[in-house]
Amino acid sequence: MSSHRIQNPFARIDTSRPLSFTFDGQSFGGFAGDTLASALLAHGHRMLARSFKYGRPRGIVGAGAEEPNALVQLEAGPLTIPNVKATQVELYDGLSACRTTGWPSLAYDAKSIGGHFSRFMPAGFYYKTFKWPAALWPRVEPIIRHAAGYGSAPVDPDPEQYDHQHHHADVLVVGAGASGLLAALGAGRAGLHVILVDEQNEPGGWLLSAPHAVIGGQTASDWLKTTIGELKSLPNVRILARTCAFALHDMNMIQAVEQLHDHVAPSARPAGERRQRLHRIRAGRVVLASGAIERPLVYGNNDLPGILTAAALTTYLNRYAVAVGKRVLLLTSNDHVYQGACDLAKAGCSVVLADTRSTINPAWEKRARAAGVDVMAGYGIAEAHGGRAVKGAHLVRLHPERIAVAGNGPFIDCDALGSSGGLSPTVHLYCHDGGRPVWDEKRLAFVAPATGRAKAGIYVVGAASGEFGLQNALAQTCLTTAELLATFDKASAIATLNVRTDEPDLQPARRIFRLPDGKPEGHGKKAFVDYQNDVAASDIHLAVRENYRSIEHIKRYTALGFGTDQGKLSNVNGFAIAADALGKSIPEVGTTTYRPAYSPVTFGTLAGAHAADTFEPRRYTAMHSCHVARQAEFEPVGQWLRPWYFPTGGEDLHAAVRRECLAARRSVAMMDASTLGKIDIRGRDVREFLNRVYANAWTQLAPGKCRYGLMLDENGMVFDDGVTACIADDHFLMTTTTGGAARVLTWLEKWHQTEWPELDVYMTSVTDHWATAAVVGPKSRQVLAKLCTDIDLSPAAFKFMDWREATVAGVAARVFRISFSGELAFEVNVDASYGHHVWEALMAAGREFGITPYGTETMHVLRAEKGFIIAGQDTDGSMTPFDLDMAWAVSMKKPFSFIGKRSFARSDTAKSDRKQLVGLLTDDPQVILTEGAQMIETSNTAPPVPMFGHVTSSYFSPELGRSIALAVVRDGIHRRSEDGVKAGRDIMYAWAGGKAHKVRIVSAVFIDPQGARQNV
Amino acid sequence: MFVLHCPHCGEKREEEEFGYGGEAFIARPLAPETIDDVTWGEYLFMRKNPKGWHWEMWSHNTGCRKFFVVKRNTATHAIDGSWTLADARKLYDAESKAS
Amino acid sequence: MSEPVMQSPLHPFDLAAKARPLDASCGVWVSELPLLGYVSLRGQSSDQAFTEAVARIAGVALPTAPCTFAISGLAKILWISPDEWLIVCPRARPKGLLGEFSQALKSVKHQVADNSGGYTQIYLQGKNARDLLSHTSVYDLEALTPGRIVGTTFGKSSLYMHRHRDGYCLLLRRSFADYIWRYLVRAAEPYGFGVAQIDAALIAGAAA
Amino acid sequence: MKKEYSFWSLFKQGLQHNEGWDPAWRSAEPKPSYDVVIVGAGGHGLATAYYLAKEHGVRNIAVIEKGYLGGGNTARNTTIVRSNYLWDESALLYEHALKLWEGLTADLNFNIMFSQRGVFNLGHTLQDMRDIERRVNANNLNGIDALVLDAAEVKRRIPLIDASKGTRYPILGASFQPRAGVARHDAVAWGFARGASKYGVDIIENCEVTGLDIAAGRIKGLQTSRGYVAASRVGCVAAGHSSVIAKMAGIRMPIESHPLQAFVSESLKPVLDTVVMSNAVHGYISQSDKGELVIGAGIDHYNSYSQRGSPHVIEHTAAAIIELFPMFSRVRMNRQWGGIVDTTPDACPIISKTKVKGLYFNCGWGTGGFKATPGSGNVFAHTIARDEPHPLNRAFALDRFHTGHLIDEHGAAGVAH
Ligand SMILES: Cc1cc2nc3c(=O)[nH]c(=O)nc-3n(C[C@H](O)[C@H](O)[C@H](O)COP(=O)(O)OP(=O)(O)OC[C@H]3O[C@@H](n4cnc5c(N)ncnc54)[C@H](O)[C@@H]3O)c2cc1C
Ligand SMILES: NC(=O)c1ccc[n+]([C@@H]2O[C@H](COP(=O)([O-])OP(=O)(O)OC[C@H]3O[C@@H](n4cnc5c(N)ncnc54)[C@H](O)[C@@H]3O)[C@@H](O)[C@H]2O)c1
Ligand SMILES: Cc1cc2nc3c(=O)[nH]c(=O)nc-3n(C[C@H](O)[C@H](O)[C@H](O)COP(=O)(O)O)c2cc1C
Ligand SMILES: [Zn+2]
Repeated sequence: MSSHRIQNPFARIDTSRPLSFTFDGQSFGGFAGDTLASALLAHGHRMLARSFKYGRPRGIVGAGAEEPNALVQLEAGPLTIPNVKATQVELYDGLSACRTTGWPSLAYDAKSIGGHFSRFMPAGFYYKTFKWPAALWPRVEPIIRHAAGYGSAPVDPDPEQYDHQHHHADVLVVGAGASGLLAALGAGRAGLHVILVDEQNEPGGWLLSAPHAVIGGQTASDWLKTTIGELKSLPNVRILARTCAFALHDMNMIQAVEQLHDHVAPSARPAGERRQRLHRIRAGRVVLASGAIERPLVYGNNDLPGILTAAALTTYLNRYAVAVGKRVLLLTSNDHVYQGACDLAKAGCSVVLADTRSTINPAWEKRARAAGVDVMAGYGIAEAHGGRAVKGAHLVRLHPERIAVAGNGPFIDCDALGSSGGLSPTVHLYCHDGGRPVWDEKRLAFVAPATGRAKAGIYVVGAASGEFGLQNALAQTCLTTAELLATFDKASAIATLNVRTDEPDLQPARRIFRLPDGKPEGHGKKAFVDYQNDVAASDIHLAVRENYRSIEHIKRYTALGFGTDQGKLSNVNGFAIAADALGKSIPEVGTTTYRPAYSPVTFGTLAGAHAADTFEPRRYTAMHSCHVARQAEFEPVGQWLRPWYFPTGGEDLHAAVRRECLAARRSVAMMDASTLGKIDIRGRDVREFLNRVYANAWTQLAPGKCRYGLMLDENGMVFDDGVTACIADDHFLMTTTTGGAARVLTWLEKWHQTEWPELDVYMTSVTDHWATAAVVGPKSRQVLAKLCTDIDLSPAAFKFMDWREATVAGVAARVFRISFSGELAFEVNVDASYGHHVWEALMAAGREFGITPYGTETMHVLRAEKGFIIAGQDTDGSMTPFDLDMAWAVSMKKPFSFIGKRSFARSDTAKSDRKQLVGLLTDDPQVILTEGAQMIETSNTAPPVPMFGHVTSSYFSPELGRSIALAVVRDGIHRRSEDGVKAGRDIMYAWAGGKAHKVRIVSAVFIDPQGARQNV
Repeated sequence: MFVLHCPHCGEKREEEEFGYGGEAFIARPLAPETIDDVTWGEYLFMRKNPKGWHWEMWSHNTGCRKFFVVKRNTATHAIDGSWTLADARKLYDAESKAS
Repeated sequence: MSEPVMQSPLHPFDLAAKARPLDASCGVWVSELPLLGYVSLRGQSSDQAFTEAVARIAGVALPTAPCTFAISGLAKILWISPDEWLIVCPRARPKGLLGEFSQALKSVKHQVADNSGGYTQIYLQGKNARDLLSHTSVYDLEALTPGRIVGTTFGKSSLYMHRHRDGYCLLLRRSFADYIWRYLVRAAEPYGFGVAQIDAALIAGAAA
Repeated sequence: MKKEYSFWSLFKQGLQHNEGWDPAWRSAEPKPSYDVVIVGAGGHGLATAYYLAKEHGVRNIAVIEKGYLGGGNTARNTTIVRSNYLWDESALLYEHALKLWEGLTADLNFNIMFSQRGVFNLGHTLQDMRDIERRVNANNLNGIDALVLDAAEVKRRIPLIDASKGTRYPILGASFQPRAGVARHDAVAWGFARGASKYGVDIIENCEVTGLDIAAGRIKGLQTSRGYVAASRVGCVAAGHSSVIAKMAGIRMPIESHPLQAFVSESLKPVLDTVVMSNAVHGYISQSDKGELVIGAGIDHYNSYSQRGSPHVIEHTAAAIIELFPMFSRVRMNRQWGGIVDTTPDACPIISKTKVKGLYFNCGWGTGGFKATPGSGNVFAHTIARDEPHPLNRAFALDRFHTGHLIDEHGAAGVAH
C-alpha cells in the first residue's frame, strides 16, 4: 500500500486490479479506477509543475475539469497528448506521463529565478518593456516564446480516427450527478427520448465523493445503483459516460465529445474503433445539471503544493481512498466542507477546521467535534508556509463583519491544506448562446436560474441553479422536471419521490474571497487567484489602478481565466476582488463571456471524418479509370479531378503537352470534357430566359444549332461562359464551366424563382448524366466515321456549330460540332454509363491515326493559340465582354435589359481605356512569360512602377514554334500592332521575379484568324 | 446553428441543408436604362443590414432547391417564421405598410 | 467494335468480388443497385393535364405530398420538390418514357430529361444501418418513416434517402459516388462492414 | 499619465509595490460639445483620434464607445498584419500601415509586440499560383517585400506542413511576405488609447451613440445613452455596426455584417514560428507568444450582430488545419468566439465623406482591417481634419459603388484575415 492510500470500501477504485505507470520516468503503482492525480497523491507525490510566469512549485489543486496546475504530457510519439489534466486521466496499465513545465527540471526551474524578481514583473510587464531599441524586441521575443507554453504538440500525423454522430432528442440532460440522474429519470419515465451525458467515467457526480449521504432512506451509493439501474433499463434513455458537452449553440444544438480510447492502454484499443466521437445533439429541451465547482479562498502563498480545494481533498478520500495529508488544515466560509472534514477525521487524519464565520452551524459543529475535528470559528489564514510542499499556515482572527484582521492566531502545521470559498455553479453552457448568469447574494454565486431560459427550452437543476443542499437540489429538480414535462403535456412520475436527506439545514456562508493578512494589497505574500496564469490579487488591483476597470480589460490585462481551465476556480474570485478594488458590487462588475469549449476538445474530434481521403469530395468522370490506366497526371478543378497531361516514357509536362498539341493540330487527339456543367432548360419562354441571362441573343437560334454565350453578373462583369445548343424550339442544353456549374444553376434558379416566376421554363442539371469526349483534329472526322454511321458527317451536312443525334460505338449520342481548339472537332456526349466504353472505342478507332489523349494543359494551349478565354483565368470578375474584345457576343438591341447591361453605362465601366484582353509576343520567341507577370511601360523598375495589367495566360505554342501569351492591358485594344498604333505604344515589358521581357501587343488570336480550320 | 422550416418540404431541417440567399425583396428596376447611376448603384450594392428583424432568403440546397423567405432577428438569432416567396411577400408588404 | 457495356459509378470498387451473403459478422451491409433508369420530370401539380398524363403513363398518381414517393408496377416516382420528380425505373424504360411524356405533354408546361447516367443507388441494411446514417447525415432519421424520401447532407456532399424493405436506399449523383462510398466505409468501420450479395428482386423493387 | 514605461520605471514601481502607476488612459465624462467626435473606440477609432491630435493639432476630441474600448473586432481578431494586397490602391494603403506598425511600439511608448515573423499564403491549384505570381509581382513593383516560393521551399520553411501529393489540394507553392507578422491586438487598442489620452482626447466608454443630429445637410451632434453631445465633425468607425449608425443619418451602406469566428488551442511549446494562410483548404494559423495556436475560420454567410456563428464553420476549419498539419489533430481547442465583420462587395474598405457635411465613415474592413489599424486611423484623421481624402484613401470613397470603380480584393482577401 502506498503511503497515502487508506482503506475505504466505498471508494471507486478496484484494489484487486493493480496497475503500474510512470511519471517523469519514475515508476509508480495504482489501481483501476484511479486517476493519474489520485495515484500520484496516493504516493505523496506533490509537485507536478512550475508556474507559467514565476516558476513557482505547483501541485494538484482539484479533482476534475477545474484543475489549473497538473497539466501533463500523456504518452510519447504519435499518440502523445499535450496538456491533459492529471485529474482527468484515467489510469491504465503501462501509462506513461511527463510534466509539461519545469526546465531544466521540476526541482530547479529557470523561471524561478525570475520569480524572485516577481515584484518587477507585474501584470502588463511586457507592454512596458523591450520597446527600445527597436532591435531589442525581435531578439527578446523568441526567448519569451520558449518560456511560454505547456505541453508539446505531436510531430507525427495522428494515427487514430474520429467521427461525428447526429442526434435529435426530446431531452438532453447535461450532468449525471444526483440532480441530472433524477431529471433523466423523470423524463425517461415519461417516455421521452432522453440522452444523459457526463464527462466523468461513471455517473454520480458529487455523490461519488459523498457516499455516506442519505437520500430517501438509502445511502448515496445504493441510491445511485437503483437510479442508474432503472435508467439503463429504459429503452428511450441513453447514457453516455466520458462524454463532455462542450458547447451549446443556437436552438439547443449541443456538441458533446465522447472519449472512447484514451482510458484504454494503447495496446488494448480495439482496432476500427474511434478515439473520440463528436455527438451533435439537437435537443427539444436541455436540462443543465452540470453542478458546481468549489472555489478556493485567496491568501498568501495559497499556491503551495499540498494546497487543494476542500472538495478535492474529500473526493480523493471518498472516491479514490487517498488521504492527501495526515495532518489536514481546512479553511472554509460555508457548510459544504464539514462532511468532508468528518470523513477525513474518521479516516484517521488529524483535522483542524478554521471557519471564517464567527458563528457557525451548530448542527455541523456538533458532528465535526464528534468526529474529532478541531473546529476554530472566526479564523482565517494570513499566509501559508512551505517550499515545495505546504508545511503549515499562519492563522489570524477575523473581524466578524469587516474583512479585516482582528487579532493574531496560531500557526498550524499541516501536510495538506484545503479551502472552500463556496460553490460556483457550472453555468457555462447556459451562457454559450447569449444567456447570462445572475448573481445570487444569498448564495454568493453566479447562478443559472432554474427556469430563466425555459422559453428557449433550457432548464437548470441542482447545484448549477444554486441549490447547494442535496435535499433542496433534488426537490428543486423534481419541480423543474415537472415543469419541463408539462411542456410535453406529460405528468411527472418523480413528483412524489422521497428525496429526504440527513443534512442539517444550510447556514449562510460568509461573503469572503480574499482573506486579509493585515497588510495593504501587494505588500504581503503573493495571493494567487488564477494559478495557471500566475495572476495574483495584487495584479487585479494593479490593473484597476491603471484604469483597466472593465472586467474584460482586467481579464485581458492580467490573463485571468485565459487558461486551459478557463477560470473554473479563479473567475468568481477574480470578479469579487475586482469589485472590491473598484468599489463596486459584484453584479455591477459582472462576468466575462463564457464561450465554448467547456473542456478543451481535440481538433480531430471537431473534424471528425473530414480528414485524409474523406476531407472533401473528389469528383470523377465516367472515363476516369481510362485516364488512370494511361498514367495521366491529374489537376484539381473545382471539386473535380481532371487529367492534366498524359506523360509517356518519362516525359515532363512540356514534352507531353508539346506532343499532345501537335497531335490535335496535325492529326487527332481526344479530351475528357465530361466535367463541364450541363443544364437542360425547357419551356415556352426558354429563349426569352436565355436572352435575359446571357449577353447575346437567342431568339433566332434554330434547332440543331449551337451558340457560344457569355454570362454576366449584374455588375456587368463576365463570370461564366459556355456553348448552348437548341434541342427544340422550347428546349435548350446549356454548358457551363467546370467550376461554375453549381453556381450557375443556383444563379438561374434564383432569377427565375425570385424575379421572373412568370416565365415558362424549367432547369435541370444533367451534368452527371452525360460523359463527353472531345475528338479534336484534322482526322477527327475519319475517326468518328468509323464508329458513327447513322448520320452524314460531311462538312456540308454537318456544319460547324451544328449538333446531331447519332449512334456512336453502338450507343445513342449527341454529337456537337464545336471546337475549343480551332480545329475540326466533335464533342461526343453519351449516357455516362457508356462513357468508359465510348472513350475506349474512340481510342481504338483512332489508333491508326495516332489518336492522342490530352489533358487540361494542352486544352489551355490550344485555346490560347486561338485567343479563347478561360473564365477565371483570363477574367477575374473585373472584365466586361468589351474588355475581352468580345462585343460580338453582346446584343445591345435585345428589348429586355439583360443581366449586367445597365452597368456598362456607368462612368468607370464605360471608359474606353479599361484593361483589355490582348495577345503578347516576346522579342525572344523562346522566352515563355510568367503567368501573373505585370505589364509595365519601361524597363526601368525602381518602385513604385506604374502597372498597366498582367499576363493571364502564357505558353509555348508547338504549332507556332514560339511562345505566346494573353494579357489584360490598360487601353490594350488600342495598343495592338496590327491596328497601326502610334509608334511604340505596342511595345511594353512583362515583369516577373525581377526580370522584364520586351513584348509586342498583338491580337489575341495567334492561329487561323479566319477560323478556316474548324470549318473544314 | 439554426433549424429552418422549409415551406416546400414542410419540415424543419438543419442549417447545413441550406444556403443563404441574402436580403429578400430587392426588386430589380423595371427599366434599368431609365435610372441614373446612383439609383442603379443603390440597387446593386446598398443593403439594409438591420440589427434586428431581417427578411432574408434561403435556398434548400440539399432538398427541394427552392428559395424561400425567413424572418430572422440578426441580434438574437430568433426566427419568426419562414414562408414561400409569394406568401412572405404579402406579409412583408403588410408590415411595410403598417410601419 | 466491342459490344457497348455499361459501367456503374462504383465499378472501380469491384463490389461483385467483395460481395457475400449476409451473416452476423457485420452491423452494416452495403450493396449497389447499379444501372437503373432515372428520368427527371418537372411540371405543375396544379395542372390536371400534366398530372393525368403522368399518371396514365407512369401507372400511378404523381405523389404531390412533400417528401413522399409512389410506386407502380413499372416505376417509383420520387417527390423532389413541388414541381420536380425523379422517376426510377428499369434501365430499358427511360427511352420509351421520354417519348411518351413528350408526346402526351406537348401542349403542357413541363420538362423531362433522361438522367440515367447521372445517378446510382446504394442499399444499406443490417442492424446498424440507421446508426451509420446518423454519422453521415444531419437529418433526423426518426422522421424518415416508410414512404418518405428526403434530400439531405452526406458528409460534405448530399443525396436522397428513403426506406426500402428493412433497409435504406441512398440515391446519389454519379460523380460523388467515389467520395460517398469511401465516407460510408469509414463511417461503418466501428460496426463491422460487409458488401452484401445483391439480389435481383431488390433491384427490381428499387426500380419500382 | 506622464509616466513613461521603461525598465527603470518598472524597477522603481516594483520597489513601491507597483502602487505608483498612473491610469493608462483617462476615462472622461461626455462634455457638451467637441470639435470632433469619433464613434467607436476600436483600434481604428482610437488611432484616428491619436493622429488627429498628434498630426493635425485638433484638441477638442472625444472617442465614444458603447462598450469597453477595444472590445469589438479589435479584441477578437487573429492579428495578422501584412500588406501584400493585389491592387495598387489597397497595397499602398496597407503598406502605409505596415510602415507605421514598424515604428508603433516606440511611437506609443507601449510594446504592442509587433512580431515580423512572415506570412505564407499557400497556393494549391495552378490558378492559385497564377494569382500568387500576379500579386507578388505587383507587390514588388510597388516596393512591397514579397516572394514566390515553390512547394519544396514551403516545406523547408514550415517543416510540419503536409506538402505531400496525396492531399486533397496538394501544396504547389506560396507567396511569402517577410515583413508581415502578428501583433498583440489588445495592446494596440490600449497603446493608442494611452497615446490619445496623453494629447487630451476624451475617451468615453459605456456610452452608446443612439442618434445623429443633422440639420440642413450638416452634422450638429449626437444623441448618446449619456446625453446629447454637440460636434461639428463626426467620424464613424463602428465596424460591424456601421450600417446601424449610417441608418441614423438616413444613409444605406454597401455593407453586410457577418459573424466571423476564430478559436485557439491550449498553450503549447513553440511549434510554428510563422503565419500560414490557405484559401483553398480555408483556414489560417499562427502561434501566439503565450503558446496557443490562433486559428481563424471563414465567415458565416448569414447576417448577424450576435458575435457568434455556427459550429460547422469551426468544424470545417479544424479539418482544414489538420489537412495542412495532420499532427495538430491531437491538439485541443481551448476557446472559440466570434466577431461581427462589415463586409463590402469588393472586399475593400470605405474611408469616405458622406452626403452629410462633417459626417465621415471609416468601415467595411470586413475580415481584414486589424492590419490596417495605424494606417487607417492616420488617413482617416487627415480626411476629417482637412475635410478631403488623403491621397491614399481617395479611391476608397463611397461613390465607387455608383461609378463602378470597384477594387476587387477577393483574391487577396480570400479567407478571413
Ligand atoms: C475572428 C476575426 C478574425 C480577424 N482576423 C484578422 C486578421 O488576422 N487580420 C486583420 O487584419 N483583420 C482581422 N480581422 C478584422 C479586424 O478585426 C477588423 O477589421 C478591425 O479590428 C476593425 O477595427 P475597428 O477598430 O474598425 O473595429 P472594432 O474594433 O470592432 O471597433 C468598433 C467599435 O465601435 C463600437 N460601436 C459600435 N456601435 C457603436 C455605437 N452605436 N456607439 C458607440 N460605439 C459603437 C463597438 O463597440 C466597437 O468597439 C478579424 C476579425 C474577426 C472578427
Ligand atoms: N461540495 C462540493 O464541492 C459539491 C460540488 C458539486 C455538487 N455538490 C452537491 O452535490 C449535490 C448534487 O449536485 P448536482 O447533481 O447538481 O451536481 P454534481 O456536481 O453532483 O453533478 C454534476 C455533474 O455534471 C457533470 N458535468 C458538468 N459539466 C458537464 C459538461 N459540460 N458535460 C458533461 N458533464 C458535465 C460533472 O462531471 C458532474 O458529474 C448537490 O447537493 C450539490 O450541492 C457539492
Ligand atoms: C489573438 C487572440 C488570442 C487569444 N488567446 C486566448 C487564450 O489563450 N485563452 C483564452 O481563454 N482566450 C483567448 N482569446 C479569446 C478571448 O478570450 C475572447 O474570447 C475574445 O477576445 C472574444 O471576446 P469575448 O469572448 O469576450 O466575446 C484570444 C483572442 C485573440 C484575438
Ligand atoms: Zn425544401
